[in-house]
Amino acid sequence: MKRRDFFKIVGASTAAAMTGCARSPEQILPLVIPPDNLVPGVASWFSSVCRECPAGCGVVARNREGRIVKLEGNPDHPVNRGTLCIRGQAGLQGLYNPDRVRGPLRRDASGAPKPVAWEEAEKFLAERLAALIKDKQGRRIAVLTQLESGSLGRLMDAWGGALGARRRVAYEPFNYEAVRAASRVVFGRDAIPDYAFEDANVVLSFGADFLETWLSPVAHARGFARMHALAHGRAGTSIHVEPRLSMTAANADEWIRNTPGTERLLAVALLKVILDEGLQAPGVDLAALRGAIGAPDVGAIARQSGVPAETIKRVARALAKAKPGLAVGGGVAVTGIDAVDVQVAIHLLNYATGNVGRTVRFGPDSAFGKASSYADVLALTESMRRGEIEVLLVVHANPVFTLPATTAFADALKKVPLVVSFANQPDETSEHAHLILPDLHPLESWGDFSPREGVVGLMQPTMAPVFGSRAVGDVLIAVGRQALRSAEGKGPLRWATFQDYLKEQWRGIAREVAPGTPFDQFWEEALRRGGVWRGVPTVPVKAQPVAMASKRTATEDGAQGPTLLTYPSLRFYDGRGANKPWLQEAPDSMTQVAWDSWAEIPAERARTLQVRQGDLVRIASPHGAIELPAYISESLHPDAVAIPIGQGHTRYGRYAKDRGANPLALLPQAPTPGGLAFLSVRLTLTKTGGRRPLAIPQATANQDERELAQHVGLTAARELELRGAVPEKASHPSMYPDLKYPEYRWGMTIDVDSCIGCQACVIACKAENNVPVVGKEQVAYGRDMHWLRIERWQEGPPHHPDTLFLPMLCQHCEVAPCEPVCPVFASYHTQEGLNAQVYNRCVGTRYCNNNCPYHVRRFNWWDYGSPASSSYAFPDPLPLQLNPDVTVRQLGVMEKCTMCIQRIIGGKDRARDEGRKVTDGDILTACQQTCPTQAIVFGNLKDPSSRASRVSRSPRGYHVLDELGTRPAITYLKKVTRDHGKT
Amino acid sequence: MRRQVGVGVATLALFAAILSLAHSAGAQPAAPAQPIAFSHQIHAGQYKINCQYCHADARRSEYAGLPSVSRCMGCHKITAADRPEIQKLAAFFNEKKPIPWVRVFKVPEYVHFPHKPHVRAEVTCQTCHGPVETMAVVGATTGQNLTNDLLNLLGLARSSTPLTMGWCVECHTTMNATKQTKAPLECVVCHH
Amino acid sequence: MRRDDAHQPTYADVNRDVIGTLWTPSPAYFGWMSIVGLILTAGILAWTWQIYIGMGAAGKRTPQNWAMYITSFVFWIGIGHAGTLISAILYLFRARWRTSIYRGAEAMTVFAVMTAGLFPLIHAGRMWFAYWLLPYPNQRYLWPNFRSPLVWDVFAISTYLTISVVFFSVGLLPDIAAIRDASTGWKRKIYGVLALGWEGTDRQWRHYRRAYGLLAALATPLVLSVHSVVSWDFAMALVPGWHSTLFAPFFVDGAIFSGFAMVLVLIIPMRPLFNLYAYITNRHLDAIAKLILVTSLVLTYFYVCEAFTAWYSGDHFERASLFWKATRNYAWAFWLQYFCNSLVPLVLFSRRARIHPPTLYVVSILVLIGMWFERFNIIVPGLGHDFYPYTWGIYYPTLTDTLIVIGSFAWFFILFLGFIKVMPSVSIVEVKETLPHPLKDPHH
Amino acid sequence: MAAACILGIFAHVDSTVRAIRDLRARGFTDFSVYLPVPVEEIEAALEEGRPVSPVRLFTLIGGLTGTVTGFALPIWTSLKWGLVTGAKPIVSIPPFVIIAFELTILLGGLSSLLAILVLGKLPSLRRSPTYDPRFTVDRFGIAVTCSPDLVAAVRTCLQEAGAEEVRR
Repeated sequence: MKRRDFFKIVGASTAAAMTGCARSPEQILPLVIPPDNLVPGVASWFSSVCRECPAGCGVVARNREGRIVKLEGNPDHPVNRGTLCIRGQAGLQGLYNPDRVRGPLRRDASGAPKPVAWEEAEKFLAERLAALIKDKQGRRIAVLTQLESGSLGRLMDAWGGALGARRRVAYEPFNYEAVRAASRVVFGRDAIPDYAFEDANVVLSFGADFLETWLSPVAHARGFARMHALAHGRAGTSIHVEPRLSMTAANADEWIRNTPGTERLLAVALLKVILDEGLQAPGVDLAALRGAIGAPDVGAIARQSGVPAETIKRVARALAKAKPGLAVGGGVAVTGIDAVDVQVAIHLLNYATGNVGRTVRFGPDSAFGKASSYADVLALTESMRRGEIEVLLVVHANPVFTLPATTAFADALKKVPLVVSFANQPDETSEHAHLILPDLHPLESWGDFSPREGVVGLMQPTMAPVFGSRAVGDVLIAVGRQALRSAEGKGPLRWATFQDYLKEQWRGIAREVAPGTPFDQFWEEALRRGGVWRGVPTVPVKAQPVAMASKRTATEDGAQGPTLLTYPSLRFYDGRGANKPWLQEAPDSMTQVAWDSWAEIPAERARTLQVRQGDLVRIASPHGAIELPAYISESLHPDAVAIPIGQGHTRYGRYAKDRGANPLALLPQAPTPGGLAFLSVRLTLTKTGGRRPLAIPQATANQDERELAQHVGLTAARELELRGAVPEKASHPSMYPDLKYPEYRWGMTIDVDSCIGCQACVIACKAENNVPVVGKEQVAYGRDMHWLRIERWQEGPPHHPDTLFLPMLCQHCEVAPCEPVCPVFASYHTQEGLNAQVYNRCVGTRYCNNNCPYHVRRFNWWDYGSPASSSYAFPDPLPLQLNPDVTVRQLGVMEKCTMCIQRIIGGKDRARDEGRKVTDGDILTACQQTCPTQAIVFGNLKDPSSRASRVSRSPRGYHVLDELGTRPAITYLKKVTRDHGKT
Repeated sequence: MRRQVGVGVATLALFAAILSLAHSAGAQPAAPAQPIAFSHQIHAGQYKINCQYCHADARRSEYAGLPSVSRCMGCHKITAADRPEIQKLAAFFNEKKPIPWVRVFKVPEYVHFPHKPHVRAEVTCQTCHGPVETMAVVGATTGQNLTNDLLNLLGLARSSTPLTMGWCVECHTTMNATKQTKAPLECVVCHH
Repeated sequence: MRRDDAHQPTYADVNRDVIGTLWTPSPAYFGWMSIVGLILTAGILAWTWQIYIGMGAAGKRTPQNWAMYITSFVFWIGIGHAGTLISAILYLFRARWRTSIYRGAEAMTVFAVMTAGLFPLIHAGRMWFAYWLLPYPNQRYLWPNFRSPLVWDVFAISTYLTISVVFFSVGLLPDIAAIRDASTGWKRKIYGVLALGWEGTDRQWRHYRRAYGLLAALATPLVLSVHSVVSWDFAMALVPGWHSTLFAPFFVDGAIFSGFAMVLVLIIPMRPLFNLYAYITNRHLDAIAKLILVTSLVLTYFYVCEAFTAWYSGDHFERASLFWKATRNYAWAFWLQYFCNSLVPLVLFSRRARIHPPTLYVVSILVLIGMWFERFNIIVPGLGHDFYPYTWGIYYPTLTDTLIVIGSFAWFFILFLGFIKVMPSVSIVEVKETLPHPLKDPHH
Repeated sequence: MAAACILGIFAHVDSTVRAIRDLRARGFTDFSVYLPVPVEEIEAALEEGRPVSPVRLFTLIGGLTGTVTGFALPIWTSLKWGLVTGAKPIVSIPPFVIIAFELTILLGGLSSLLAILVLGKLPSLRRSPTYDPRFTVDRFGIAVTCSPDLVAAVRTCLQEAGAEEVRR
């Protein structure tokens, strides 16, 4: 039996059971034919690949009764090792997005999309293609896709070849082609290398938001945490150069605020200092290097960049002495007109300090290197505009949104007689499509993706399609064969389905990777494991230091005003995340703004403009203008204005539509050697007089001496580490006898030093625990429902603060203030040390939340859980995502973190089956499971040898608001601060 | 005098109303009409088929599970294939349609009742579902509200297996006291 | 010549004057009733809407999980203090001036507690399950948490309401009998049933008087306990500004203070309306005003203590909370409270003010406003700036909760307006007791 | 033969008191007095030789029942299902004192009410034949029950004491 059919059956029966009202007679539907491996009520896990960005993390999808209820990182996958970022966690809301295209649509003469049958739609397309082939006009067919580094990409290339189409354009808005170009220049290798953060002792980043979106953030976060954490007395150092205090900058030990567009100068100055002081690695071609950098004046650069010469010298020494260090650069925010020169300088820096081959590894090259260049995209646009394209297929790319408006891609689309979109979410590009053939969601599809050389993740349908979508591969094969009038099994497109093609491709992989193994066994194993991976040796490269075209500046010549820093959003990436309400509702890590978009304006400039937070500001560049509410920043460089990319959709479903503005409208279309120049325009700001207050759940970033997020100096931390663990019972005295825990006492430790503020746990928690999304107004009014929040606290001078991220959730206090005040025992303490909240017992007095010093309890102000209510938070088909192990809360009850009680019960159940006690690893809370830096440890505090127990005795351990005597079950570990860069 | 008679009549009427309410509540609840007239009495009573032969998920899942149509057909391809009710079953199987059984036993949506640990603890199915093997049709009234509370207060229990919380708790307490089991008494074990 | 000395009424005068207040309401009365009724309807509609759409309709949020409802709850409980205080404590102390005002004050108590009792229901997220707070045997085997101050509240307030109603009805009994005997037709029947067959025999009086004294003795500690228990809703919590041993006496004093202000608000208009000059004399006003003055001074002392402990404790949370209340968003309410409760009553040091009804009326209204805001300041700004800076926030009332709070005043007044037309608002029996007995031979 | 009942109506306290004393002196003890308002002189005259009203016994028993219930209920229910809140002991006496206090007052008050009703023979649906509506206004009444042959003596006694009106 085909797996697809079986899922269809289970899926249908669950849907029927779910829509049944609780009080009316309810139907229960048995399976007609039972599947081999699935028991209703028991979760099955299917591995796949996350396609929310090209990092290609492995995921496992938890299938309950035929529907996917949770995504988790694949623990075996070498990229993410079991963890996921915020966007990966939210991938499910793409699958169950209520605005998904439900079936093929064809636009009629009036321009309105009308549903058509699949056969009709395919036939229509095939006939158009056949007509072109007949006239030998195959060149008039173009395919525009996202980066597809696996079989689908190859199939589309084969398809294009068979039809004589143009070369496929694999468009990624952020393709980091400056890095690639610089690799070509310096190392003669057209590739983006693999950066080994974990092996570096000092990381110097030029604007690279490697913890947020750059290349492979989950892998980098893990590497960063390993590099940075204090272990055995050693701790790496991180230095970040950027005009804006990004999340990555906030995690650096030293944030250097430079004048926008001076990264190249700084890199050159660093090289100069290294060479002058003779700190270069042995074997470096000094003369060539000297020639490449010329004779820069460090003093002048210091003045120009606003970075003191002393700092430059100190950073240069730190990097050179790191052995190895790592210099990275090239987030979108530093992609100016001179981007390639910046990257060349950074490559040279790595070369000069001996990092190439150690922390900068060619060989396991990133898939980003395979994306088409911006120039290719522009060329295609130009062809379209000139009417050279008859049929354009757009597969998972949204260029109308992600290309600068100046490229006029939308106008070019209008010149194409037939635009076919395979988007399964209605977006700005599919708005212009004549035919929409919705592709399956990646979690419903077969496929594979190779994020870097040596790693191929395998995707399989983890559930039956939610709607009537078809796999783009299947459609292309079918349509191509119809157009070529060839039969199945024959011709260039002989495969019956894309699945067949995929398997054929994998036979090739099998031959290469496991020559001895029978293919079926290899295939099963790959499906189970989620792909194949093997080590790829580092390729030695030879540097050829060449002179940079140093006359180029970052921004457009002669322009005045603050520089636009537009950067990919941690939550929305290039905008594809904006249709996911979880991501919209998660506050931005740094500004804590939810739902909206904003322009971060330096406080000085805001004062001049007389702009307050939330005032609408018109932001104009020579290329366009947008309006956004102001976010006043003390820390942003006075010559910059920062705007995140990702919002401003005009058509991307209800959650994304008309929210904020798209800053790409401000950019010029002119290509540069480094692709699109994101940092190239200067702005004019005017106050419009309008207001749109931002939804910021965090009232203040000032801890007001309350020591919620604590820190300790590195030297002191080392000393403490040497002194060893603290005794467990250093708590406040009590009048009462101590509580007894017969079997377990659950507890948690959270390492504030490891927490990077990425919010992945927030979404994991939301997904696991059926936490409703409440909308901007409610978030702004302190009624957000997050059980877990990441707080951003700042200390020190406001223009250059130290940032502390503090994950705050129910502390499961032993002496819980919330418990005795509840009149009905809805809040009580379990014998396993959990602070329990019984939803169905709650009468809603809200006394508990008043009395909770941490305010981590969440009240259902509206009826989020009932379909009849106007505030229902789960429009169809989002209810399919709801975790069946967790009650959806009713109106008027309090809820909060349960430490994933359903997982605790499950873990205990499994242990009992095996006749043993629960040990480490049996139970992972959702937040712990997804944390890329593994800052969270959950476990049994009663067992002194459990990991949570051991970590909680760390000398860095403390309890938040300890002086209240609540005795929390969560121990935080103080952040270890470096004196580095402190004056 | 007339007034006193009136008061007496009113009191009697009230009492009768309460009694009849209690009686109707305590009576065997009506069984819903099922798409196929399946009899547990025949299968579990007469032929002594083990409950878990059909409800096979009970030992490994939260849900007891219903037999798949193919499992029914495993026997009924031959057994009693000529009966009209069995022909209905065959029709479902041939059309590859699930049988729309009407649910009888239900706890509220905020209650998680897992079958597996109960089976593991060797609790018989009859403990909660009543003597199903004697029932040609199965009906149950479950749930809890203020009326039930008041009836309970008057000592007018509704059904031998009411699936109410107090009933669950009582069994857990008794078992722990008498059989040294570790049946949990934490609220959040069921309500989470 | 002072009006209250003009005429010494006889027993029959008392019956005539008091029962005379009951019959045939004027059109103005109906006018007032309909205005109050309209407001009440708006309040009921608002509550219905809140139940239908959810608690979000009221402006509450994190951190102000409690706001105007609990403010009004405490306010009304406070108002409910003066009645029993007058009827029980002053009875025990044989303060004879209480006789002509205690009935109105007791009615006020009962209605205020009835109003207050609504608020926990209005406030609860799932008021339809509020009965879970009552200890009754149930099939869940679950009982209320007797360690929770809210359960103490349930006991304290239901006891207070019950005892107040008992005390009130017992006091009414002979008066109802008097009305029964003065009326005819269906009214006679109704009052006849309500009078329970009271005849005023020596035997009835004997037990009645004894029981009344015992009830007064029981009610006295109860009055003091109720607001103490209510204050523990706050004092038992950790919240800075709440966690204070000062709260019980502080609340009790404030309650008496506001209760007497409400008594004045009610009886000052009754005097001209029902021509009760002979019974509610300037002596009464003077006595009440003195009590208001004393309780105000005590309250001021508590305010000083509160601020002093917050400052002198050196506790960062307490200090920050106090400073924030006094200087930030809610500073206006904070200073309004001091103005109304500590400054305005100082006027009453003047005897002329104490017997000048318009002045007294203005002072009373200001005191009521001040006392409402005192509770508001404890709850809303108190919660708004507590331990955790992340969730600090400002509460904005919505139309729904505003209408409900205003509606509660309408509910109270509609009950009181109804009461004064069906029951004697001055005690017939007790007024008679204060008059000289009719003697045939006074010099004998 | 039923006993006769004679009612004397008085307008003044002193004459009422005199009548009571006179009746007592002449050996009539079975009479009840109607008062619009409790008057100490009359009460004093009546109370001579009577035991104290048993109302306080009601109150005491009610109050003590309340105290016991107030402790028993929370303790019993807490032990029935011991749920820990805030690391406090299952049986926490201090908060239970409040419950006990409130129940003491509640049951004490309710039993006092009960005492009024039971001892005052209330509610009664019918007025007694000797009742006069003026007794709730300003008249005092003495209803004497005696054998029919003593009616004249009682009548004289009442009239001599100063009754406004004497009737059967």
